[in-house]
Amino acid sequence: MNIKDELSKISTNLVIDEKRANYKIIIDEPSKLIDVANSIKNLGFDHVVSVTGVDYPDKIEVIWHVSSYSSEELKGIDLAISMTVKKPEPLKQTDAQGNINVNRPPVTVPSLVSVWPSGIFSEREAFEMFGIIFDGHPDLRYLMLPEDFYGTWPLRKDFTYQKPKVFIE
Amino acid sequence: MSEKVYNIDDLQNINVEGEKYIILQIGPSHPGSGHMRLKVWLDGDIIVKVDPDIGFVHRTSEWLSERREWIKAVPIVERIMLPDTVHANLAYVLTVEKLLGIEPPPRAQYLRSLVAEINRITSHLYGIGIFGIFLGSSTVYMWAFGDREPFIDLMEMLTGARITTSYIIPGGVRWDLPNGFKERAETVLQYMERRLKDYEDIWVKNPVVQARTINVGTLKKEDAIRLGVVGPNLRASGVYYDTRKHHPYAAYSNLDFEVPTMKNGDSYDRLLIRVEEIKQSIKLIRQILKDIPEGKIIADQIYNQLNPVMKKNYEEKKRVMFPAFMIHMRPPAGEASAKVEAGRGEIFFYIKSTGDKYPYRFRWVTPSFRNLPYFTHVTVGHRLADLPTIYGSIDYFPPEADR
Amino acid sequence: MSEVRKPRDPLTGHVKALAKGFKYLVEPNRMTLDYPAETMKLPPNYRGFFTVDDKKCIGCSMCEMVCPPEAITMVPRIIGEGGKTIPAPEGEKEVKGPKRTKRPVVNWGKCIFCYFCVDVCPVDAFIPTQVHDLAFEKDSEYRPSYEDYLKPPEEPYKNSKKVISKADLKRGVSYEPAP
Amino acid sequence: MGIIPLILWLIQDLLYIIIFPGLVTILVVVVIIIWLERKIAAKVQMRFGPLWVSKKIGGALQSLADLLRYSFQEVIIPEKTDKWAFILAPGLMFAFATIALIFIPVGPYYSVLFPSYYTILFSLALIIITPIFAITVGWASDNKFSFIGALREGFLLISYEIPFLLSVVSMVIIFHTYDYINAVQNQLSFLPGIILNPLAALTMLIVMIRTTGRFPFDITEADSELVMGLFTEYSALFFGVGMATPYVELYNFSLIFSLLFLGGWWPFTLNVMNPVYGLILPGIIVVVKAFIVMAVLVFLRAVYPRYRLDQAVRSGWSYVLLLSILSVILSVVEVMFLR
Repeated sequence: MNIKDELSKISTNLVIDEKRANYKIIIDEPSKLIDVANSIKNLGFDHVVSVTGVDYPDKIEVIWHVSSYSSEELKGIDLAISMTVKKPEPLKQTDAQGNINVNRPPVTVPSLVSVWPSGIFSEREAFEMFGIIFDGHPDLRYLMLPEDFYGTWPLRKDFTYQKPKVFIE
Repeated sequence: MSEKVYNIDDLQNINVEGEKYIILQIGPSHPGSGHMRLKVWLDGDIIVKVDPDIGFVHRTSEWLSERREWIKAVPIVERIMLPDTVHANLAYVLTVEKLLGIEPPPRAQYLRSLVAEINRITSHLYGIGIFGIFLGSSTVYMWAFGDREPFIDLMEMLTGARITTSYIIPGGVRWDLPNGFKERAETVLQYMERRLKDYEDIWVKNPVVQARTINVGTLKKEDAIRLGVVGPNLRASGVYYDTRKHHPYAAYSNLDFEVPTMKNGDSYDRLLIRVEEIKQSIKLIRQILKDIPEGKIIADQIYNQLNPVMKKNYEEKKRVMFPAFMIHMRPPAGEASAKVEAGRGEIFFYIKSTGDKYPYRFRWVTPSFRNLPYFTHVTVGHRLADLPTIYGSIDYFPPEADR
Repeated sequence: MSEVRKPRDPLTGHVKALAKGFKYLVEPNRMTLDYPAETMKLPPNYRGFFTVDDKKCIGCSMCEMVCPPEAITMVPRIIGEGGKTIPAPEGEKEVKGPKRTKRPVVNWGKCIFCYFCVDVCPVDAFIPTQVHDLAFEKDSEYRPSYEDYLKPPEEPYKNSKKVISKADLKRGVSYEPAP
Repeated sequence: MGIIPLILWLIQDLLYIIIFPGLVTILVVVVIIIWLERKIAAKVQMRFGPLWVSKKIGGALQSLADLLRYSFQEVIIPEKTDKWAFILAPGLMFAFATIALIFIPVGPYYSVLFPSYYTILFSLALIIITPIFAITVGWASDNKFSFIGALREGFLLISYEIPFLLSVVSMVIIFHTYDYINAVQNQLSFLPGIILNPLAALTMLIVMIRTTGRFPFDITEADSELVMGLFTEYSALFFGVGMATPYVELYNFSLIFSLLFLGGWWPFTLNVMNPVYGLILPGIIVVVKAFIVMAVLVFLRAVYPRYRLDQAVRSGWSYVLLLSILSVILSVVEVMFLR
C-alpha cells in the first residue's frame, strides 16, 4: 500500500514532509470533514493522538493528529487533519463601571468523536482552551479549568492574564 | 460481576439520577486519588459510572512555554512529568531539533538512550510501588522506592541532579560519562536483576495479588486500539506498538531489544509488563554501555559557537556549556512533531514556529492524559475495591495528565 | 514476545511470600540514611547552591536572560551600608559604566537548580557548591543582597557523619564514610 | 467483715482494674505491639522505623508520644453526626474489648471479680459485642466512607463469627470444660491443643487476622478506597481509642490462643497457690506466648496486600467455615476414641 497515493485519493490538499514521515491533510470545507475522517479511518488510522487548535489573528486552525496501532505499515506515520475556521469579530461591551469587556465568541467545527472515540478528552481540552465548540461531541464540558473561565479561552493569543487584585503576603 | 459497558454512547446515556446510587467523591484530598477527583456512582458495591475530574494540578505548561524563549521550556516540561523527566526533556528537544535541522552526534544519541532507559526503570519502579500502596502492600511500595535509589544515584552521577536532570539540550547532551560509571552501572544492574526475583515472590506471584488483579480491569485489544491508550497498558492488551521501534529516535535504531506484549489486558498483565520492561531496559543499558561510540557529545553547529573558555571546559571536564545561541535560538518557521516512548507511554509534541524567539504553538500530550479512558470505561461493572486496583495498574500520574 | 500467564498455586505462593518476608526480617537490607546524623558527600558535579566569582564576572546579563524561572536579577555592584560601589578587584583598573557594575543575584525561592546560568556564563564565573539542603528562616533571606550572595553557602549539620553512596551488589546502595 | 479486710478487698479490686489485667497493662501492651509492628515492617522494608523518640531504646516510646499527641488534639464532632453514638461508641468498643480481658486468666490461681467456671463463655460473649460498636461508629459518623466501612465490617462479622465460635467449641469438646484454667490443666496433663486439633488452631488464626483487621483482611480500613474506613470523621483521643481497640482485641485473641492451643503456662507446671508461682511466673509465660503470636500476626502486614470484600466473605463462608466444621468433627472423633 502506498500511503501517499491512498491519501491523495482521499484529499487533494495533502502536505507531505517525507523526511519525518509526516502527512497533513488540509480540509477547506467543514461539511467534508467527517467523510474524510471516515475514509482515513478505513485506511487504518484508528486513534487520535491529540486534538488542538492554533490561534491566528483572524482564524483558528483545528488539528487532529491521528495514528495507527492496528496496521503494521501505518504505525510509523503521523497524519494531521487540519481545518481552519474564521473567528467571529470580538464584541466589546462597556459595563456600568466603565470597564471594557471583550466578548470573544467561540467557533464551531464538527466533532470527530463519532469516528474516533479516543479524542473525547482531547476535544474537551481544545474546547476549553481555544473556544472551539465541537458539534456532535457527546459530553462537551470543561475538563481542567474551572467553569468560571468560560469565555476567556486561555490559549488564544489575545488572552491576558489578570493578576488577582487583592494580594496577601 | 455485571456486564461491562464499553460503548461511549451507552455510557453517556446511563441515568445516574435518583436515590438508587451512592455518589462517592474520591478525591481531591483522599489517600487513593492523587491530585484528581473521581466521581463514582455506586450501585451497592458495583461501580456504575466514573467521571474523572482532572485539572487540579493544571500548570499551564503550554501557555508558559509559548511565552518564553525556546530553551526555557526544558525545565517546564520536566516538572510536569516528575518520575519521567528525561523522556519529556528528550521529546521536546527532538521536536526543536527537527525544527532547527540539527542532528546530534552518535555518542550523544547513545547517552540519550542510556539516560532514558535508566529513567524508564525508575518510572516503572515508581508505578509498581504506587500500585503496591493502592493494594495495601507497604512493603512493595518501600522496596520499589528504595530500589529507585541506585538508579537515581546513577542519574545523579551522570547529570548532577537526581530527578530534574535537564540533561538533554538541542544538539546533544550536557555532560559526558564520568569515570567509574560503567562499573557502577553494572553493579546496580546485577542488583536489580536479583531483586526482581524477590519482587516475584512477595508481589508478582503473591496469591493475594493474583486474586486481586487477575481478570480485573480487562481491556480487550480492539477496545485498547479504539480508545487510543498508550504505553505498557496498550502492550498489556496485546497491541504490538512501541514508539522506540516504530518512530526510532536517539540510538534505538541501532539497538537490539524486544517489545514485550501480553494477551489478556487485565491488571495483572499490566503489572507483569512493567516487570518485563525493566528486564528489557537492563538489557538495553548493558548494550549501550558496551557499544557506546567515542566522539563528541554535542553537534558541530553548537560546538563551533563555544568560546575558548567553554571549549577548555569541554576538553577538561567533558561538560558542554551553552553558547549564546541557546538563548537567542530562533528555529525557522514551520511545524514539527515528535513522539517518544516514555515510561508510561507515548509523549507527543507538536510545535509550530514562526521564526520568532518564542514558540508560536506549543502542544504536547502526555501518556497519562491518553490513559484517561481507563477510568470511564474499564472501571464500570467492577466493585469499589477494584477502583484502586485499576488506578494503580495503569500507573496514572495526575500532574502528568493535567500538564 | 508474549508470556502465558500461570497463576502460582496458592499454597506455594503463600509459603514463598512468607519465606521471603521472613528472610528480610532476619537479614535486613537497610537502605535508608540516618539523616541528619549522617549526611551525604555529593559528587563534584552535583547541582547545589552556587555563588558568583566577583573577579571573573563581567556583568553581561546572559545568566539573567537564560534563567527559566526568572530567578536571577542583575543588581548594581554595591556592598555595605553606605551603598558604595565596591572597588575593582585587585590589580585591575576601575572601569566605569554598565559593563562592570552589574552583578547577578539569585532569588533562592525561585531557583530550580537547572544550572543553565552556570553553563551559559561566557567566563565561567559561577562557583558551584554541593550544598543542597539549606533552609531559610525569613522570606527576605530568599532574596539576598549582592553582598550576602557573594558569601559561599554554609553547609548545615557540620557535625554529622559524612558518607558517600556506593553501588552495592547486596543492598543496592551502601554508604561508606567519606574519604 | 471488718473495715480493714473490706478496704483491702477494695484495693485488690482497684488494682485489678487499674494495673494488672486493667488499663495500665493494656497501655503497655498496646504501646509495645504498635512499636513491634512498625519495627517488623521497617525491617522487611529496608528502613529504620520509629527512631527519633527515645533513640536509645529504638524508638519504643513513639507510640506513647502519639498517644500524647492524640490527647491534646482538638476534638472535632461534625455537625450532622448522631452525637451520643458518635462519642460513646469508640469508648464502649474499647471498654468491652478491655473487660473481656478480666475473664482471661494468666495463671492457675488467677481470681477475677466474678470467679466462675464459665470464663470461656463470658470472654467470648464480650469479645463478640465489640464489632457491634464498630458498626455503630460507622453509622453515627454520617459519612459515606464510614458507612461503607461499617457495611463491610458487618459482612465480615457475620461471615467469620461462626467459624470462630466453632473453633472454640471444638476445643471445649476436647477439654470438656468451659474454664480456661481447666483447659490448660488438661493440656498440661496430655498434649497442647494445637497438636490435638490443628484445624481449630488454623481457623482461630484466620479469624484473629480478620477480626483485628490485620493484613490481608484489612478491608474495613482500606485507606486507598475508604480513607480511614470507620474512623474517617474521628479526631483526637477518640481516634486514638479507635485505633488502639484492634490491638486490645489482638491481645485478647492471642491470650486465648496461647491458653487454648499453646498449652497456657506450659512448661511451668508447679501447682502452688502463691502470688509468684500461681500468677506471676505463669503469667509471664502466657504473655510471652501471646506476644509471639501477635508478632507473627503483625508480620503479615509486611507480606500481604489486602483481599477484596467479596473474596474475604466468600472464603469465610466456604473454606473457613468448612475448616471449622471439620475441626468440630475432628474433636468429636478424638473424644470418642481417646477417652
